[in-house]
Amino acid sequence: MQMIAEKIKEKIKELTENGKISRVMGWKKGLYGYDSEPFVFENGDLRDFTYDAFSGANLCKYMIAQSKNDGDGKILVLLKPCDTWGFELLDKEHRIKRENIYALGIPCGGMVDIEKIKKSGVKGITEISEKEDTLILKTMYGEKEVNKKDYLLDKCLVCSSKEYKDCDELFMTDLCGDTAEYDRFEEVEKLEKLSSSEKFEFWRSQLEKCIRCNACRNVCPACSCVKCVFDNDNSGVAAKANANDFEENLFHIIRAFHVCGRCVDCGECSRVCPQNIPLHLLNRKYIKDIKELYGDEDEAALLTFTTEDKEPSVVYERGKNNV
Amino acid sequence: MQTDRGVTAEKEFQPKIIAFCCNWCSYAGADLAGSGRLSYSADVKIIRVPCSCRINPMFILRAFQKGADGVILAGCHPGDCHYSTGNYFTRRRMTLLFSMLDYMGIEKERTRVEWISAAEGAKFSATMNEFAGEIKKLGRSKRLGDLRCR
Amino acid sequence: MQRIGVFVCWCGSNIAATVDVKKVAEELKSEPGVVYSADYQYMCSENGQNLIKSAIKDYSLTGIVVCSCSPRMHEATFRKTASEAGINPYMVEIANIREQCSWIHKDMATATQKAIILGRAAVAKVNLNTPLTEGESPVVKRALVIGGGIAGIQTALDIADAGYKVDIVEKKPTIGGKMAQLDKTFPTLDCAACILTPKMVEAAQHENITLYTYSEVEEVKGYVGNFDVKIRKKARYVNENLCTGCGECTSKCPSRKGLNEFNMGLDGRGAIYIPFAQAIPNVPVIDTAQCIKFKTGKCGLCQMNCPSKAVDFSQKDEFIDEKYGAIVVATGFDIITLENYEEYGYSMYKDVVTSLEFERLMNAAGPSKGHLERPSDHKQPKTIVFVQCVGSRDTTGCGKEYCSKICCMYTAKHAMLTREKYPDTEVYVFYIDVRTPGKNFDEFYRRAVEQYGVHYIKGMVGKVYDDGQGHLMVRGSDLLANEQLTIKADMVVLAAATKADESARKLGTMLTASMDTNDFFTEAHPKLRPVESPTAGVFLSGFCQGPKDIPETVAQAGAAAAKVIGLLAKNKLKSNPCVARADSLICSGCSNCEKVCPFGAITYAETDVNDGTVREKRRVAVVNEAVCKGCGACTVACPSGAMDLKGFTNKQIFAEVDAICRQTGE
Amino acid sequence: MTENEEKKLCAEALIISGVKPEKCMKCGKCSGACPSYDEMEYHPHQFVDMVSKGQIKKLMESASIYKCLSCFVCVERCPRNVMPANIIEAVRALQERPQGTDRLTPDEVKNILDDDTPQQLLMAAFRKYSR
Repeated sequence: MQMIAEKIKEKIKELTENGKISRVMGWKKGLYGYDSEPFVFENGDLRDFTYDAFSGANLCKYMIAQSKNDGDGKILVLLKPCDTWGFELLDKEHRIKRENIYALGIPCGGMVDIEKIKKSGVKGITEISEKEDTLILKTMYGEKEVNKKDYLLDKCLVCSSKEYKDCDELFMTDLCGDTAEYDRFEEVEKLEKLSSSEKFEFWRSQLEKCIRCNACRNVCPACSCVKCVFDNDNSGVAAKANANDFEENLFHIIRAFHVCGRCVDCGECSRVCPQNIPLHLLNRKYIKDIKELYGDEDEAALLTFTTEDKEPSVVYERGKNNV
Repeated sequence: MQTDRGVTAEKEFQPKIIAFCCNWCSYAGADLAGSGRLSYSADVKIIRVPCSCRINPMFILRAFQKGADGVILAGCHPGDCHYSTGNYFTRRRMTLLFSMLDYMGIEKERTRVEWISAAEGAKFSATMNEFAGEIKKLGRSKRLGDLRCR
Repeated sequence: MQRIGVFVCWCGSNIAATVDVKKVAEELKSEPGVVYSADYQYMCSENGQNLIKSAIKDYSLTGIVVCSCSPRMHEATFRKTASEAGINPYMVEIANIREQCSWIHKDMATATQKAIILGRAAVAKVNLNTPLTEGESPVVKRALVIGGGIAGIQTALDIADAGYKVDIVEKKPTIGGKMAQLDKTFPTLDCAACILTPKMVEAAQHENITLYTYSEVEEVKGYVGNFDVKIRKKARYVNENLCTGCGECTSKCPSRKGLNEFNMGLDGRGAIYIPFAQAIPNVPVIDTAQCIKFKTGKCGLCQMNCPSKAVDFSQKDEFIDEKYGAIVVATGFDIITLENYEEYGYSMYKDVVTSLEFERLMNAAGPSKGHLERPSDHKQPKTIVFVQCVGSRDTTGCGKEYCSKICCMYTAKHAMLTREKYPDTEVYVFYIDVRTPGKNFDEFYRRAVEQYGVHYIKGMVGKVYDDGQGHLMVRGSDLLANEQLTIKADMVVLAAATKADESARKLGTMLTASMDTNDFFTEAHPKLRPVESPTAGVFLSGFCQGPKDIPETVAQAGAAAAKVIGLLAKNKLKSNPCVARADSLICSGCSNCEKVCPFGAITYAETDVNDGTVREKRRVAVVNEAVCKGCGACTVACPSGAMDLKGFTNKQIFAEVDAICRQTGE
Repeated sequence: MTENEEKKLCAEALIISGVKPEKCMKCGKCSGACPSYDEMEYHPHQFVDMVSKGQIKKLMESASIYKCLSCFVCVERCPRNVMPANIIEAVRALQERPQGTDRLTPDEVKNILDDDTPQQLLMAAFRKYSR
């Protein structure tokens, strides 16, 4: 990874010198080596630039604000394969000014979930370095080596494609790791098989944790409304916090419905949730439904139709097998 | 009704049912049921919308939030929409919404979509009776009821 | 805060017998915003309406609720009443306590309770009503007809006769369309040219009709009443104003290699040509791909020989911008190409022809001057086999799924005409079904069998092959006889499936008029509005909407004209004010609403938005109120709630839901 | 064979062949194209029709199931994707399967081989007479 980061830096320098870009949207080193964060690098200053196993954050949504002004020149954005899908959606929905962006597809071999490492009992991490698939953890209590593959982010566990969309240039993307072997619908299927009350209990226990921090919404490339309906005092459903259980449900059902057919399954909602609610399971349910009911279509499922679509009663018939 | 609490408790459960009807077919079908004196449950209250595609999932959830026990959507038969394609969108939206409600363990039997034309007064009445009966059997909306703002 | 009046109607005993109207009026009086309530025997009567009017004045009401019959019955009445009393007609809501209550419930207590709840919902809604104004737009008194076949000509004539200006745009060099190519027409067997050419002349000479032949629609903007259309007039290289149609040029042209499209390529024509003798306009056109002058720069014989100096090699395409109030689509049909059906040997054997080619072979103005001869050796065929359903009713993807509708009848016509003219010819027709619904149609078909002795064989042809001695061997099954037979024929005529004209798809996109998978235009309602497209101001005439024969086409052309006249007769179009509205402060410009709009009413514009904190130029949705029909599909597609429907706003519907769900006695 | 057994076999034939006879519009193009028509007692369109009506016995007993060349011209020509050849093949299979062993073995091929026999014919025969 360090090698890749260096090469990316060189590439950025080359593009800057050629006058193709003026700024860079990338990841900035944190204090400990596992807390890199999105950052805009300006004036060619790349001192704190990093691209490591913890650069999981999808940068595409920052492009809404960053590409707005025509006078600022082009901004380079670094996109992993799954980041590009959201990027494409934003472009398709006219949320970004594509002409002000230089999208560089970069390789990804799966990103690591620091929470998983911490949960395994490793404490006091001060620095992390990488050597191929090994993470070398320097802690206050000594050094430890772990296999990166054992601590991947949930979204990387079900990585379904290394396809890049809508990029201006692909850089070293042949270094991408393999896609995962896991079936991304497995978890959804498991839930579908539960009885009605088990499902209810499961979601209740999950959604009651929601503190309405709106992180899921803010990171989601499909949730890009100028003003969210839940923030709009005039909408009749505005709520800054969940006043009761119903509103927890309402928020998440409606959010899932609003991104239904547009969700690119980047998994960012679950990654950023401070309460670890598996929000991606709501969106993935819709993806599964759409696939099963309508097949592959070019247009978002709710924005099109065929005259032979299934009737809503299909839901009852399907449910009959597992009450 | 604090004074006759005992009486209220024994009183038969009267569900609250909202029927969203499109103006051109189902609302006219309801009118036909009326002029034909085809009785149906008084628990059903109709809200008129121009087209079934006007019905936002939020309306349905809002109804449950406020204490409805069942919500039924009625529109023109697919292919007969006054606006030509509105109900096709309704069909997709509601299929997916109901599927999600089911996935979250919320009783799917409390929501339904029916296609009722302006000529189907009898179907309107029969459908509403049948739906009201179903809801009565299910009793008060619990899963959504428990979550309800009281 | 609104000041609302509630008016409970007895409807004689229709309501009052089962609903305690006094109690309803009393209960609703305590609803928020209600300052007055009353009941009356017949609210819709003059006295009832006067009661409402004076209450509006006396109590300074801003909105009213009428608890009465269905709004489908008297909403318009009470809106007018309100308007006459000085309040906005859209400040009226109806609680339907007759059809939805008194008529279907017997128990007084139940019915009264329900009536109160319905009344509450209406009051809750009125509290959020805002005055709405019907939009008005002027109507350009000019119609555009796209397509100059019999459908287009008939529509244009009917509109023009009513006194409105009509322009016909035809992509071919002449008007007339497919009908001009036909020989006789079923079931009367009158000659097509005899009934069509007078209409063509009439269209050309009509003071209200302008013809744009050899022209195509380039661009359509605007909406019902106000379309802006750009028409491309392709260069003919002959000045229409100077040309006298003498034909000197066409006879001098040294190139003879062009295929005569009008005769289905059965004979040749020059590079400068007039499609056929009765063409309108009677002005030649130069086929630049064939013309020696255009290819090599040398020749120009036509120009030299033109007595009126009309030939102009430097002519360029012209563009015409015109405004129209209504557009009629009459793009007609074509027949499919038969490359997917090699079993019939169409591309292998000259004597296997399509029915349209057969029309030309039979036609007195055709390549053989009306003497039926087969293309290969110009001999008169002694045995002819007709094959129906070639490519029609085909679900394999090679042809078309639908029935082409006209083939059964024209095949019977061809068979009959052949036997009439050449009684010594044996005529066989392979059919799957003979479909002859129509006035005098089945009689016509039976005449072919009974009077003319045409051999109808129930079955299909599986193969056509050459016997090496100038005969075509036609092998097919005779299902009724349960045998396979091989007919030695001199000529085979294929009833090739029809299809929508190729230009239709592009045009449909331009007009935002919806089409089915077969590229036929969809009607606004399959039964009740068959000549209107769902796109307001766009009308459908003829085959472009689906297979039709000539009488049906002419009938539909007249119907479309009547609809156009009805539209153009209005000075202003009043539009339903209950239409969608986009809040530019909230709109993100994502285009989701545009994708679900059935009418193409939503466009996007870079707009300055300023919500007090943010000022920027942003792409936001704009609803064209003249085009929007107010279905509300966009409001649900919009995640942010920026799109709302006037008269049925989110908040109004929430309020109705809340009112109905409110605990009784709360 | 009882009527019921016959019906069952028909259902099986439809499953084996994947043919949906209700798609047939009875145009007869299959039989019109069939090169083996005169050899066959029952013709392609009759196979489709009779199997859908539950009359498979006559078909199984007729020589027609061996006269079909499996040239698939009927499948190729059918405007409704009905695939008559597949149903003939299925009827043949139903007749053959209970009889078990291979009815044409590679050893026998040598003896019937001559210069005029096209290879396709052998292939078709092999498909037909063996399992």
